[in-house]
Amino acid sequence: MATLPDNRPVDLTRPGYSTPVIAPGYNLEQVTAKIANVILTTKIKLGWFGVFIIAFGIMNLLLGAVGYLFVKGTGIWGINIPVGWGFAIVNFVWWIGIGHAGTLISAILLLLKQSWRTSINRFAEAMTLFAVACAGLFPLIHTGRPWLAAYWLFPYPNTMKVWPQFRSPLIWDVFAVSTYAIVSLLFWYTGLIPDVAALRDRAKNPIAKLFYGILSMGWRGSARHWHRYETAYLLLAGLSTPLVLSVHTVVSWDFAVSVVPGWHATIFPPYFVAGAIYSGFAMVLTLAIPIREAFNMKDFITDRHLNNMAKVMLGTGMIVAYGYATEAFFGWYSANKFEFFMIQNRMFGPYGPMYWFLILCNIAIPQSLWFKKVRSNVPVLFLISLVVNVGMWLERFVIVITSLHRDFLPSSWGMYHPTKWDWMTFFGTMGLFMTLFFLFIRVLPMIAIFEMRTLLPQAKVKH
Amino acid sequence: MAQFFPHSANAYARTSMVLVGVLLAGLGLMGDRLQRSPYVTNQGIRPEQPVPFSHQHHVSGLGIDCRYCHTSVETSSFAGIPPTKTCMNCHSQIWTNAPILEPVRASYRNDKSLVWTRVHDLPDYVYFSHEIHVNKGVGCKTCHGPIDEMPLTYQHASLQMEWCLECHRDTASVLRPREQVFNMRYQEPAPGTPVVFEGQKYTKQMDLGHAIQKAYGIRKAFELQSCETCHR
Amino acid sequence: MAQDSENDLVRIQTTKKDLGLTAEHAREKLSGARGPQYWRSLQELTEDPEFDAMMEREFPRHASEWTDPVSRRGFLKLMSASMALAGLSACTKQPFEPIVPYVQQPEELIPGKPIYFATARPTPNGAYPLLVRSHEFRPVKIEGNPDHPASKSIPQGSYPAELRWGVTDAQSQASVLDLYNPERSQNVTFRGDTRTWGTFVGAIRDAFGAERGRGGAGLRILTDTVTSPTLAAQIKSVLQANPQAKWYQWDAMNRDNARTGAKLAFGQYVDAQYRLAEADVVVSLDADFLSGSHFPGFLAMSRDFISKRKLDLAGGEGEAAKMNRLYVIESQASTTGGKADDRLPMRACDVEQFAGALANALGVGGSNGTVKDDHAKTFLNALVKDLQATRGRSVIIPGEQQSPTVHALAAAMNSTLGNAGKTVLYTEPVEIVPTEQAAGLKELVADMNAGKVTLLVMIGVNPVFDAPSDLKFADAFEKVALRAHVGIYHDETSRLSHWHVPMTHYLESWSDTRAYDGTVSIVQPLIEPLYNGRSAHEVVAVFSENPGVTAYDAVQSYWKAQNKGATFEPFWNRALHDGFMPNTASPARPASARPAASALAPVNDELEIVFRPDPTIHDGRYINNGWLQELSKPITKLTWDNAAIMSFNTAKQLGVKDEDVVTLELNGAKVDAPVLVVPGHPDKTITAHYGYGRTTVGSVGTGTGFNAFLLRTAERSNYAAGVKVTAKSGERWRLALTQHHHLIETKKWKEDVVGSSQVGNEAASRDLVRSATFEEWRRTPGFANEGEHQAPSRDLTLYGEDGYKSWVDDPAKNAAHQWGMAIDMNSCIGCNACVVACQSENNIPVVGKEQVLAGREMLWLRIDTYFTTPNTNDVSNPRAFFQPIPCMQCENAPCEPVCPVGATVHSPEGLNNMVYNRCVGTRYCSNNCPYKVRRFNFLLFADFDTESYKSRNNPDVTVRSRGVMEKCTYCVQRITSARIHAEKETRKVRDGEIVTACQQTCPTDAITFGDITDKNSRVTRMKSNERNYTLLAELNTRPRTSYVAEIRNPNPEIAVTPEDHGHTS
Amino acid sequence: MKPVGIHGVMAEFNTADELVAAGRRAYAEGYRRMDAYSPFPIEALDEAIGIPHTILPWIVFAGGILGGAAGYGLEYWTQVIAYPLVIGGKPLHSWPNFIPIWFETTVLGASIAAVVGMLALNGLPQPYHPVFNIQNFVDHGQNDRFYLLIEAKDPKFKSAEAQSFMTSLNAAGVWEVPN
Repeated sequence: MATLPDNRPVDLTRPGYSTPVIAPGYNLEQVTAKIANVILTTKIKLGWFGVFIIAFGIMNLLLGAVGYLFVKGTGIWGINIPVGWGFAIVNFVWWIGIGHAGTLISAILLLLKQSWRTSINRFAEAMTLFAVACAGLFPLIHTGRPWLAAYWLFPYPNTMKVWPQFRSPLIWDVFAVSTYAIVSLLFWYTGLIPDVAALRDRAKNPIAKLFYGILSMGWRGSARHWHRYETAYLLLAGLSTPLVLSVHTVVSWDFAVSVVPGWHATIFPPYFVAGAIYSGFAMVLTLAIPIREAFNMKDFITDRHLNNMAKVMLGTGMIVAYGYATEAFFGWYSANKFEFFMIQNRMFGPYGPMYWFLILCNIAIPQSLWFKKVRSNVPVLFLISLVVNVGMWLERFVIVITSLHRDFLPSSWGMYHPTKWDWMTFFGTMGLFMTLFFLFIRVLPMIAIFEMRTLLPQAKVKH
Repeated sequence: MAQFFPHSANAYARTSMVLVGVLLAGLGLMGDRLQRSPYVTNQGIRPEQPVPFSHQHHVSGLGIDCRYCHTSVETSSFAGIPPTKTCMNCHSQIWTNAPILEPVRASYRNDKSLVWTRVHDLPDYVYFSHEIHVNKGVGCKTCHGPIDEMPLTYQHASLQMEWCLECHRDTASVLRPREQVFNMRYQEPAPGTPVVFEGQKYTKQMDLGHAIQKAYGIRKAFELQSCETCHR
Repeated sequence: MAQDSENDLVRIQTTKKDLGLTAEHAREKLSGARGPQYWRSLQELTEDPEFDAMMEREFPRHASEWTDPVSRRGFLKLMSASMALAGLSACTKQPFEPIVPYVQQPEELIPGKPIYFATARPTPNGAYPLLVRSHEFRPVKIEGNPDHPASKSIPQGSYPAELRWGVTDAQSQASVLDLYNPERSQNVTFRGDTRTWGTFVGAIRDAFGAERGRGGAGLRILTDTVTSPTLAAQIKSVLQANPQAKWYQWDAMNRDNARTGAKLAFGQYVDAQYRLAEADVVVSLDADFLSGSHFPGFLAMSRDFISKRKLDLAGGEGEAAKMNRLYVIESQASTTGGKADDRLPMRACDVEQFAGALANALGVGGSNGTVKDDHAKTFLNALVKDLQATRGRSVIIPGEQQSPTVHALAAAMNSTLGNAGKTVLYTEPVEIVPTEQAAGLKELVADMNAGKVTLLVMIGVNPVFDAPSDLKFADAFEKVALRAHVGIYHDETSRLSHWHVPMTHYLESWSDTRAYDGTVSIVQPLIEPLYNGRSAHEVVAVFSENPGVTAYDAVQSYWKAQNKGATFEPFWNRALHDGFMPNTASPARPASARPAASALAPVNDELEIVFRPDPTIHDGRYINNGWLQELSKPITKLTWDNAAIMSFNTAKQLGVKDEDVVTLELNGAKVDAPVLVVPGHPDKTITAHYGYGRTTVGSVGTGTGFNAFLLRTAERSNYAAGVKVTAKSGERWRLALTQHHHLIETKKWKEDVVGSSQVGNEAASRDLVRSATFEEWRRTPGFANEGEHQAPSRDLTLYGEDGYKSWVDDPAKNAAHQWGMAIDMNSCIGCNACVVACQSENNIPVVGKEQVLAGREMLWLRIDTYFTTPNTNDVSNPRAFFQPIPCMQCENAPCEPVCPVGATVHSPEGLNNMVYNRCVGTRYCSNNCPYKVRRFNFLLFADFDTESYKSRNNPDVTVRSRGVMEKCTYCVQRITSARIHAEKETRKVRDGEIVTACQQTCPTDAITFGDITDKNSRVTRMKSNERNYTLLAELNTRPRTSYVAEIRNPNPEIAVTPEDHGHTS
Repeated sequence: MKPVGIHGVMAEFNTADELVAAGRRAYAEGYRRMDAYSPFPIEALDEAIGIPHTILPWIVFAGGILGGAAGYGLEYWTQVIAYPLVIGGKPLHSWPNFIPIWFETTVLGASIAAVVGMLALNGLPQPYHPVFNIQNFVDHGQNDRFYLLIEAKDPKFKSAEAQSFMTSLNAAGVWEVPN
């Protein structure tokens, strides 16, 4: 039994009543207030502070691990020859994947005119940025000499007259990821401008006023501005859509371009992109569900949103499943000794259990999303989102490690065992991610205010 | 007061945007200058030496051949730093009690080496060979500059990779006949002053260079700029 | 080889002056400012006048520093450090470096150019003749002596004349590292306190003086096997002067059985020298003559043996082709067994029975012997038939560890077959005074117990560690009044001795020695003692009339005495220059063996243990050598440890598996050991390599392996029945294998025992190792290139003409040379010499057991070993294939396109360059390398701290810092120096002018390197061979390194299912 | 310096509909230099007060072309001209490998052009603007009310007339906006 702001009871579960993307009974002022007050309130919630401290603590694991890494070298990790890439790359791909949902939601769903995107796109985009930040860390720290990689990977005129080697997928990565980061940031900021303008005018504290005032660049909601603004936003969406697809395609090329059995597969780009969206939506759910509880945003992030996201997960999950099937099929149908052995080893080799566990996480369990009951059961949905996150990480682990540890020459086969430093780095990035995220929801509107306004009946202009 | 920002804020906002751009460009430019500056390359710097040895005096003044001191320049990657004995060959006869030469005499007397400071010091992952350069017609001056006019020795070139590549990619522009390698007064061929090579008169460096390339079998640019030429 | 032309100029006699220089230079290094200080000796601290005088004498001469790796490595270190901080290499300012010229430059020195000195490494069973490369008088790289009969490469007429180089073994290659080891003992000690040489001489002379009266009755001298004529003469003269004094020789791996056997057969001590180049059938009775220097004459034997298997050389290809046949009856899994055409594994004690039966069948009078199971019987019969058919062209080789009876029987059989004088010669033993050492040691112990010994001098021996355990040497030792030990390291014996005197490394002092065939070499020092060592000659001289005599004088005066008159100077200089004295090989003795009517030892059914010297660290003397420790032992692939090696069945019966800890118990003595299951090991027997488990060693040897000597008795010094094995539940002993041939799971995983045969199968199905029997090869010479594993056509490129072809096929765009390598699988015997040579040439770091366990060994060149089972899945008797894997230098290198910074790119000459200073360490190249030949510096593996080791580094190769990928470059430094040499003369590099380190050291010439565009080059000829194939050709990597498929010549009468074409099982 | 004169006349409305209607009226009245302010985009306004279509798309197009050209140009120049090296047996100009970066730089160029272009055309940043002198606008402009502004620059502009005209649109409030 939900209640409207003016305390009129309304039964959302009434048959035939399709949950709206925003609970009825709100007016412009209430929308603004509800979202803005989260930020402009002076008192800090104890709960928020608690989780922030925890996240910050975990982040320091990362600092410690990376510090020690720079002192000793990558040898502190479990990597070796043949397994030259370990957790670092696994985490990189995982985070990048997560970083796909935001832009996807804001761009593709915008183009598809999915009005329900409006209440989740803002923090989904933020999530994207932070995930990309975490991901971007790894390609750098995983190198043997980061103090050189930091700038030798970028083309700049130098006294050696040498340049990056543009045939390498790693360089493609550098460009793809940095482009993606920049464009996402622009997209996100553009969306923020009108909202910070609102905050500027609403804030009492002069420092806040100054802060939001600078961010808003003096936005005043002029119709001429809105006209160009909308055009720019639409164009950005149009540009981001192929971009977001390209990024994970390029990441998948890190593997597909190589000769390693288990990596060298044409299916990789679509299958990686699907996986990215899959994990991305899982992460959005993982974040959205607690947040709408904590900040009582149920009226804006309604069950309909969760329901739709669950459906998207189900869809992308099926594509991923298809990917696994294809890989296995290739192994058998190619009649290629190396491919066949690879898939055998992946399933029944020393890392076999992880393979089956990922099948369980990414394919078996999510099948329950076929049922409305499951989709509308928030706690279960939350658990499933977590399971999928784990599963997608495992997928990357299986792809990277099991392909490398037994490739062509049996004489050179080996095993990979992560060290405590691997784990610290991995969890550390989660800390970094959460820290940034908590800061975000404290200082910036987690939901796009002006877009929410357009959902209100008042916003519908007749004639 | 409704306005939070003063009128001037607009000007500030816009100029600051421009300034950021300018600043970034400036930093880039500075970095580019810095990495080529003598501070990094030691170019033109005269390091402190135990004895203020003057190439000018010994080479131009007395006309001593490079190889008198740098004995292994034609046979080894290392040109050779003269042992004290070489100095004493003459200085046991002349300037026998010049105070500035005391370190040399002391070295000889106590059989204790002079400790010079390296002027031309390549990074240790660079494998340079005097032997091949000298034998293929690269003059001393081409890299060491007007060494015969240096009262105190300094590093003429930047010794940076880009500088090495200049010649490795265009050998013709620097090659001279073998017998001219140690000639400090050698003039590049010019209409007035032709250079004779294998009976031919050359008035253009490029022509001469190509002739020498052919005669000495100089390897092609894409070979000479291949990494393993200098790095192993 | 490139340097050869210069050799005659620079291979000159060392003069005392140089030694002064070198010593001083080395000391410069040792007392270098950077890193921890290594004082030359405590005398420096205990200001000893004698020392000061010496410093006065030598301090003056500073050696020059230019091409000095120390500064290079110093800089790299600085670079990595400062960049880590600064973060911008472009802005890292290079510090001013000093440059220190000589005061007077030695005239033979061309700064920056290496000089070659001929010398020899003495070993108990014959010296290894060497040519040592020295940079600024620092010995850096060991090569074989090209002219010496024992070490010259395969003398095939078809080779160009200038293609001469010397071959060596792994231990010789590694010996240079010992020279610089900062943990060598560095000063004379008395009960651990520092003394001077002078005081030592004084003390000993006093004690000796007391003995003089009674003819030196209390004096005992214990040395290792002496092959030095001078030293023997010195000792003899001491004994003459003191008739009551006694001299014993002891080596743990002694040749007592051979000697006793010889006595039985000939009534005198002789050495058997095998002429395998003459033998068509070779029978090894537990003789492991292919796996390393612990077998006398290893170099020559493997060379000659393989020369009969080089099908293109031994009588040409096709119909004319001939090939010898190797039968191996052995009690362990050795490379010899692996190379065998027909192999019969059995317990060591059964070998004697088999030998008896064989002798009997060959009609050697008075011999018998029973062979139980049927396979052995068929084997025996087929073997007999073969031997009878090849009288005078066959040879039977008894194992060093086999009983005297077997030696005697072998001798008898050889003469019965008319082999004596043809395929086997009997000469005087290599040691000057041959003895039965165990007996001698017993006598010594008895005397010590009886209190007869008052002064015991031990030179280069460590009996407290390696004497038979039942002799209780240590206890008897305590009873000696004055005990003096002379050795390179502090060891178990020196700890219990009153006096310890540091001994010189063979590269540090003058001496002479004999190769296994008797040829005499002068041991010429390349550097003055780094750690104040004294040579054996100086020590023995203490007991002579003129104690002050130096090694140089001793050796020279001895040889003066040998050839009087004015001829000495030229003779001496020639000997030094050539590295040996021509025509000093021991002449063959006209000896015919009498039929040995000796009763065979009864055979019981108990579990047996076999004691063998360790394949890498020998009897423990090399335990402080990191290169040898990290060298994976042939077949087992084990590093940093020894193990209780057993077969799958035995392991099953004992209920143990790899890395389990078991207690081995033999008549009272106990020792804990890790289990290692090895395919092809005979059942009911355990092989234990001795030499490990030492207690007084340097940091390298500490905590490695277990001490098998504890179980070894004087009577049963080679194998013993009745060993009890009890598994210690729960305990594990991690073994660092470089090739996990037990952990392979393919069809059914978790099946660790059948594992290794699965490797074979996996390798087979991947067509990595291609081989056929002689007959099959005759039928289908092209077998190696049949099947689906072929390279796609070169035209299959996305880019058409401007694609790959334009770079390598278009001469206009091409360099003068295209380098390539061919490796003859028929010739490779897996002896590891090339691996150490590569490590030594390329400054490859040692990473230690933990890192090897983590899978991070750095060796650029490895020898992959694959087992195949002719009779299906019977892992008890597989064949082994040895495949040296350097970088393939692919023309379409997969590593190159994936490097983001272009740190690995292609050279116009077809090399796959690795630019260390550009590498940022993404490891992508390694992931993408199908051959996994790339090595990564996960941590700071290179040693930037040990000053003395820096002097060992090859200055022509960069020392790689942390975070950098590295790999084989075909010895690009050698290519470059040869190219410069040629360009100076404006000509192309001649075939054979460039010899890679691995190729140069290979005893069997399995590796050929050269220009593949030169139609007449040896490498082109090898590659044009029909058996030539490339690894994983179907990936279209187009490797420049190719392999020549192996041919085995099994006896068809011995039931072995034939190998199908191109497949190993 | 303190700005002088007036910027225009501003009227406040409570709903978007009223604003759009008012806009139409004003346009019909002949006013051209005017602007409307709303807390969210209202498409109807464009034709109501006659906002011409923006040239932004062309700027973005140009940005994309520029970025792409720069990207591919860099690749080609470095790999083929500046330092040609044989990489894995591929030709110097191995175009398939150059496509990904070409694509990324294209998108980057276009995106930056979109945002920068939008801001530039809008004349942002502009923290100070006369309309902020109206307290009501500050309080409600970005929240829940709608404003129509007739600028003083309009040829037809007369402050008094404009104000009376605005009131005739039954605006919730009308103010003269000082500069």
